[in-house]
Amino acid sequence: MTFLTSDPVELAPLLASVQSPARGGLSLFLGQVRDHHEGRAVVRLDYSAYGPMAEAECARIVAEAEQRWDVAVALRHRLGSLAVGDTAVAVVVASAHRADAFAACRHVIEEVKRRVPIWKREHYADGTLTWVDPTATLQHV
Amino acid sequence: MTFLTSDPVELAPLLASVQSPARGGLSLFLGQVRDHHEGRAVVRLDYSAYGPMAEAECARIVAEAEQRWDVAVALRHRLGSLAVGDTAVAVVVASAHRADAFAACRHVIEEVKRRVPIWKREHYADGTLTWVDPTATLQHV
Amino acid sequence: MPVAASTDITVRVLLFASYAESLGREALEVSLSQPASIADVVSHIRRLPGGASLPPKPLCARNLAHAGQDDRVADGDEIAILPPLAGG
Amino acid sequence: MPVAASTDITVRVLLFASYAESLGREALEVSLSQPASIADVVSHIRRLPGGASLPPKPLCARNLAHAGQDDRVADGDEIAILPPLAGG
Repeated sequence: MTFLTSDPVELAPLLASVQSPARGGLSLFLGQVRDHHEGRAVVRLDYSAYGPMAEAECARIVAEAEQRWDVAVALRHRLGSLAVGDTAVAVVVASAHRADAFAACRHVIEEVKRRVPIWKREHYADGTLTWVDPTATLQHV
Repeated sequence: MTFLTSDPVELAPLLASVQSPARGGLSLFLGQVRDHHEGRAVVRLDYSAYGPMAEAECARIVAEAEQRWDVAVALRHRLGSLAVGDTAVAVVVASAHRADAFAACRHVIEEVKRRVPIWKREHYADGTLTWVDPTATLQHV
Repeated sequence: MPVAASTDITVRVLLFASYAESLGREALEVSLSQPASIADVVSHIRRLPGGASLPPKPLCARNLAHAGQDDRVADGDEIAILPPLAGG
Repeated sequence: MPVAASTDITVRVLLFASYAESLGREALEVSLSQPASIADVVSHIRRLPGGASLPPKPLCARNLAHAGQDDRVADGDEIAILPPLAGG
């Protein structure tokens, strides 16, 4: 499975990959590009990654979640140039138990943010740009 | 807004109704018809409701969530005859803060199950059928 | 001590799902002496043919909102007796 | 007490995002005396032109997995120095 993509993130194939007649509860998380960051107007984002490690880390995160909970997990992160409103990351978790689905979905997105080597450069309305450092601010999506 | 529908639940319009450039985190829950219930093979479900109260109760649940958290909530529950794998309920929550999105989404689905007057009759592979009573079993999705 | 006047009131009672099947109907008018509570409506329904299969204290609603057994009912109210909910 | 032989090892160092911009490159080979740790690789990189802007203990990876500053590095390892992660 490939976790990184330069194409728009589509939900349908992710849902299809985890759905089953035995798993009736699905929890999804979507992270989309916001128009503001720390008070500055964002017009575009560039996501880049340490590709081989990012793939490996995503695989480890998914495997850990599927071992810890009775769930099936799909994960996709987009790279490249994204506009405001575009989906940057999608987590889709299916389970027979909705508590497991919610817990695993939340865990996966937290671990993706904490562990997967992906970076983003924000382009602002005033023409400037900055590498985003989430550790330098209290503001998180 | 209408929370009950006899048509298939489509995610796109629900997402569109809560998305905004300021709300970058979306938490979704989908409840789909499972093929088994208490060890019996399910082939079809009929959902019925006390329509006016169900609409009112859904509206109250959404309003409470939007008051308690900084979120926008969309909710849709399907009625009528559903096949295994069909989506019976969808909750879509958008927020600037993913913790709020997850908390509100979880709260809304729990309250829907607890408060909204909807009933389901399960049709089994052996031709029998039963009104489902979640209070009579420990098994929940 | 004032005593409430014992004039009759009429409420519309709605039955759903398994309860409607037990009673063989989905709606009926019920007349009660004032003052009357949700519990009084339920007692009346449970004495009808097929009503004994309803629990003594079922989930109930008054005018589209959940109501407790002790809640008063008024003339013209819509009282719903709700089998265990199974949405979601 | 045995003493480790001080033979040189060579690791490939990858730089990303703001660190790659600071150093003006995305990859380089670094030779070190054994035994060597992630911290030794970082020290080497921070002494290069532009390297002083890196923090003393940046997030690092060894062969596609997160590594601590004290983790040993071996000949042929791929060591990545990772700016603050911003995925999701």
